[in-house]
Amino acid sequence: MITYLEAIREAQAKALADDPRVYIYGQDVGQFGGAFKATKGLAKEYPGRVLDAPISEDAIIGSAIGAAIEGMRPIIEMQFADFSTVGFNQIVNQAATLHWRTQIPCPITIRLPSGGTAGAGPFHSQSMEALYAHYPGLVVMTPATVEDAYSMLLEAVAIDDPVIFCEHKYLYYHLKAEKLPTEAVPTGKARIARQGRDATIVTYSAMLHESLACAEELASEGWEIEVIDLRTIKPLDTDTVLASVARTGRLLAVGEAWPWGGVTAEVIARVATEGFALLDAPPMRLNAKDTPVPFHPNLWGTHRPTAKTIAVALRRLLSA
Amino acid sequence: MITYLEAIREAQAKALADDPRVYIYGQDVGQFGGAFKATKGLAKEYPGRVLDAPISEDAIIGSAIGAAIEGMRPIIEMQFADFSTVGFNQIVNQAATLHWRTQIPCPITIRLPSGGTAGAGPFHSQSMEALYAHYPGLVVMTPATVEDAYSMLLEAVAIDDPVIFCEHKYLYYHLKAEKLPTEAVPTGKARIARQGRDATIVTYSAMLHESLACAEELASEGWEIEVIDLRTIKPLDTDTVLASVARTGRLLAVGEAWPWGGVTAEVIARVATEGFALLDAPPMRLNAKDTPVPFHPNLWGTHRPTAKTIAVALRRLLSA
Amino acid sequence: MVQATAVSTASADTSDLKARFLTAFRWMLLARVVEEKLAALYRGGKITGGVFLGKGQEALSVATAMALRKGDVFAPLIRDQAGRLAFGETLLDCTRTYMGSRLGPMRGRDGNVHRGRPKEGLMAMISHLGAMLPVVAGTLLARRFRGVEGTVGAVNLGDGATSTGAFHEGLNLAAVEKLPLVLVVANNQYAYSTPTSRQFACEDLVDKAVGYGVAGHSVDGTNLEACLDVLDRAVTAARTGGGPQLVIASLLRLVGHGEHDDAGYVDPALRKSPLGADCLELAEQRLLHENWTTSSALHEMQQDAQRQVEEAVATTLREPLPDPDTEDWCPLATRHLCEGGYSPT
Amino acid sequence: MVQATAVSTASADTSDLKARFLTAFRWMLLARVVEEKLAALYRGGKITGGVFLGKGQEALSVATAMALRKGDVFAPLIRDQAGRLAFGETLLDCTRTYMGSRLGPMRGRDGNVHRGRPKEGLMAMISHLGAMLPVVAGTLLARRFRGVEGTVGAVNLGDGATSTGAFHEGLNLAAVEKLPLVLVVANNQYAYSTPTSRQFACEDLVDKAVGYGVAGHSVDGTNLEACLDVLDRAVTAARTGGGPQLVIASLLRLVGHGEHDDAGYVDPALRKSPLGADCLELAEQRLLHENWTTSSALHEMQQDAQRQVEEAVATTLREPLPDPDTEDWCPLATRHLCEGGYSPT
Ligand SMILES: Cc1ncc(C[n+]2csc(CCOP(=O)(O)OP(=O)(O)O)c2C)c(N)n1
Ligand SMILES: Cc1ncc(C[n+]2csc(CCOP(=O)(O)OP(=O)(O)O)c2C)c(N)n1
Ligand SMILES: [Mg+2]
Ligand SMILES: [Mg+2]
Repeated sequence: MITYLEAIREAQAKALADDPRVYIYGQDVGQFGGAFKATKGLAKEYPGRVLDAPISEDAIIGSAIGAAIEGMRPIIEMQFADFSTVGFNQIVNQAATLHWRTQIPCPITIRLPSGGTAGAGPFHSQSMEALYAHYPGLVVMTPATVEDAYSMLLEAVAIDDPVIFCEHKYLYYHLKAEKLPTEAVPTGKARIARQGRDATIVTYSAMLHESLACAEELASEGWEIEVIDLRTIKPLDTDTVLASVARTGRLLAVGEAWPWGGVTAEVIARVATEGFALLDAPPMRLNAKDTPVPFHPNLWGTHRPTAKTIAVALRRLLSA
Repeated sequence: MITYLEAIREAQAKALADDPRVYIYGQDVGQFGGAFKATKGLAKEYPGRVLDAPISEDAIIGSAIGAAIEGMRPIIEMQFADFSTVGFNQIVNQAATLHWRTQIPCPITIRLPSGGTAGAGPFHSQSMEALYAHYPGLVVMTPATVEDAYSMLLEAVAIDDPVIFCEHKYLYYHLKAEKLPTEAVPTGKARIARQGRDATIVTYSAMLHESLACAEELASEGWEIEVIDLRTIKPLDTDTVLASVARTGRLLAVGEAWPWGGVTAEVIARVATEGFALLDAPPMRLNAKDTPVPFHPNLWGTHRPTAKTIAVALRRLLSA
Repeated sequence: MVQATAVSTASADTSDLKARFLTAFRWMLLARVVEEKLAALYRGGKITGGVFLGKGQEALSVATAMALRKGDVFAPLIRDQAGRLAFGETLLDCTRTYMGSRLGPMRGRDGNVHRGRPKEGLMAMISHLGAMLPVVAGTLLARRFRGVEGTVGAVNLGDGATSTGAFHEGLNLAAVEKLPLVLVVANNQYAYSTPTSRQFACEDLVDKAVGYGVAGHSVDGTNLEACLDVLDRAVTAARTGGGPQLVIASLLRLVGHGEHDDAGYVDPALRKSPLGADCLELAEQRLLHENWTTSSALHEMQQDAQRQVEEAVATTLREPLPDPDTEDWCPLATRHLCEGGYSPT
Repeated sequence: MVQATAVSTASADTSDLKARFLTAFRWMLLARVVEEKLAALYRGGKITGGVFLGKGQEALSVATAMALRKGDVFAPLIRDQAGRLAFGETLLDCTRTYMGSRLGPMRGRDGNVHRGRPKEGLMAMISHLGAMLPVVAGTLLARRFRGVEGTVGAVNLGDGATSTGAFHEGLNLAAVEKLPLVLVVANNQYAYSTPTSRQFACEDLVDKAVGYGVAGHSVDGTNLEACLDVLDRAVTAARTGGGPQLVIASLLRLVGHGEHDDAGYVDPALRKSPLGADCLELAEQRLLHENWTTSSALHEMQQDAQRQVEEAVATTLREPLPDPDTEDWCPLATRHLCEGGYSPT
């Protein structure tokens, strides 16, 4: 069995092994193996290619862009996604515009340990994918499975553009698979994680598993819920979403991020504008609450959607 | 006649005059009067209360938060909205969470000279409202008229929460009014800028004027287009939008920001989820193109929506 | 005459030092005891999230807070349990925040070291390192605007935080405005697992002072008297118009970064070096050596600290936890502008 | 013998200096001429957007570029027309970018000083001050990874940019990695309208060097020989393993921040001080004084520069402007991942 976190480690090991242009840079990623151990042992296996960085997110990302200009393919670990706010400018203004301005590709991968876990609080729990998706010039990946964590990270490193790789901390240890995949769905394609005919849930990252649990529960009542894992939220695979809504006629978009804007708004806006006639009922969305992510598990458990609250929404949708 | 820019200056003058807790801080805002002259003469009129800042957006905003904790009501001028990326962390993580964490209000106003003008290029043209609206804890204003520039800025200073005040540079000199208003629509309420019955355009900031021009053009063909100026995009006045769509049955959301996420996605998501039955045709949206904002006027003119491209979209909507 | 004065001053100094040293020691001890309790609660699974302790940094922390007065501003960081107590934070604020009591200052919204009471001058840190520095600068700017004089703001940071843009921008802004700000850097040799050799290249962090145009001070962070002395001097200099003061303390973090971390990366040579000394043990030895206290008084202090801590924990355990149903899900002070309705549950 | 060698070295030095001085002067002159042309075009409404000139900073700028070699990296900023030319940027790259020619390196996507050819070592700046510093550090890190030795990266910034977090983080990172980076700060006394007294509080910006553990150099930015000399030393030190070098040049911006700005805020005393001298005039006087050139040769140089500039502008004026219909509206290198379709027009 291999965990989501180990898959991320293995993908990085493979990237280092296969491509001399790859290096890893971030706080404590070296001998220590990273705050979450995503780079465990790599500094030893690949001497000089896994470097500890100072607490300088702006410079870390800026330097990766410079290295990319020179043909390297850096993997940057932010210790938590939340700290990428400090490197925000280099990401959205320097990395995201480099190719458009100069025709030089910017193949950097920025790993963002994302999303909520119990007791992590407002500054170690954020889901920042919408911010990066809004800016032109970035690819934003949100892997929800062990297999995707592995193959999408390899893809991220291979792609000639800056990739924001939102890996979910909640999935790090809990999510396990038999083995690593040898094939992968192409980047930018969503995956039907569960087939159904009564309604479509469109989701991504940790919310996939809450959605699947909810679908399972409703299955016992005879409902067949289709669950789509977006995998990459930019580009967003509208075709797969529309095809599913064409089959089910009902749409619920679920995300762990805040309610204003973001993935659920974008999904609903696309379906409403391009697939209006496919909808048999008003589409619905479910997000986290519009407050910072609370520390205490009692609050956190209510702040984000769960299988239970998704089920409440879904029942409303099914009866609409 | 008073311009949109002068209205902003006058509002600041009034805020300084009325409330000793107000001060202004930003690069070149002192003797020089600011890059756009929005603080012209204020340093002289209010000695010691209009201070030049170093090129330190993070510290500028951080210091404003500290001053707010002590009961001050700072007005911060970013030289361009685009540079707020460097102060992003203090805005979204410190200012936006302060009240929620500590119950201390954070009455700071951050003025962001926003949006595109000819020849300004990718780093002096950005519309960043969606980023700030996504984070909980901020009020995001996008005044589109001289009157609103004045009264909303006064409101921004009066409100006990951090306000991101997106003032549009394109409107600075061109937009004029007879006189300053003495009354104002309440914060958080949208305004019906033009009444109509055939379709609703929901928009804000500079795009209001493109939309009004488009409505005017279509009026000559007998179409009556309702145009809603959101004024504040967070909170977003869904009620006014829904009421309009209830009358017209047709919705076009127009924004100058990038297409992924943002105001147009949020507006359409809200109408689709809460007012689905009101729609007689699929809603539509129009945004800037998904690239950085180009420098050359030839490109810039096509990058953002204009009365002409809005009209194209609207004709499609009307015939749907 | 002159000599007599000198002698009497010296003895006044000594009795003053004794009093301050003893006060400081009590806070340090209380901090050590509550932190040991927190660690035990953590190991027992009673605390969700991280536990971050200040073992080895109590002398510096307490000295900072003791140099401050009521009305001053203090922005503690991760390892400032001792300073928090000395500044006036109650044990309950600590235990309630760690354990998520609804009655704590953060009401379960934020945890562990992310607590404070800004109204009382105790800033509540966000996690982003360096970010509290410009905030404290802003509080001092506000006081200048309001004509409040003679107050000081102290900000504590680690060696790693000196690499942040916020450190630089904040200290520079404070220097330009000549604010009464004292920036205390605990150079504890590591930022999480990262040694200083990967964090900065200057010989000594105090070399940064001149580049900002601020006064620089160095201190042995394991030595309580030195800390009390240097912090007092730095705070007084700030209070009397000397502008920002940068204090660099050398010491070693004697625990992991958090309680999840065994700190296996720490160089054993450092542990054995003078930097690796335990400031609390040294202070205790000094107390005994100077006859400022007795073993039995020390024992009583320890017992008393334990009692206080047990009581705070017991109280906290009886208190209500946050309740999502009655929780106010509004992030704004201006309630009617909240958008909660758009997050259906 | 010893003396003879010394003499012959001295004369070799002199003829070397003469050659370098003359080369530098030509670039400075060409920069001045093209900038005057840009200003005229701006006044004539022929340039959309801002025009940002480097009058008074040509000596420093050219000296930086001339100390570099092919294969080195150069990140010029706002006022580096002279250095750009010396580093190999063509006049056409300049005029095309300002005037938006589709054939320019930025193809109308970005304008004025936001241009470069990163493949050729010439970075294309973004506007955010300080942001190019860590990028150049990254190029040097890459060279280390790739085993490329002996190349240097130079970054030019203004006094105002020293207040940015990016400056601090970037210089610190370069110092930790001991990269061959030369950071040249043109202290031209103002950041837009803001005097240095509102920007920093250190006595001299060079005092920052020690706090980063890097070498510091000071130079009179109005004196071409001094600039050539100091930049050569700094670049050589970086190239030979000396780690980052911080060069602080003192001078005055002799134009507005941009051509829209009359710089009325500049202290007249500064204008009259040695800082206010025009480095190009001083260099010309030196050339004549040393008999390194003649008035008529100078006149010819001027004519030649004018000819080159007029030709570049004329060529540019004949060239196609960007065309929105054929413009490639895809920001990604990986074309099939572009989302253009969701922005209906
Ligand atoms: C901007 C930012 N980046 C990364 C982190 C993650 N982080 C938390 S503590 C820490 C190490 C801090 O080291 P130091 O400043 O020396 O303080 P110490 O823990 O040694 O007391 C890091 C990297 C953070 N909190 N903020
Ligand atoms: C982060 C950031 N904030 C603000 C600006 C706006 N701005 C452009 S140039 C400038 C002044 C720069 O001064 P300095 O660094 O001294 O360079 P100089 O113009 O004097 O050459 C400012 C404030 C910017 N470009 N980037
Ligand atoms: Mg440390
Ligand atoms: Mg300058």
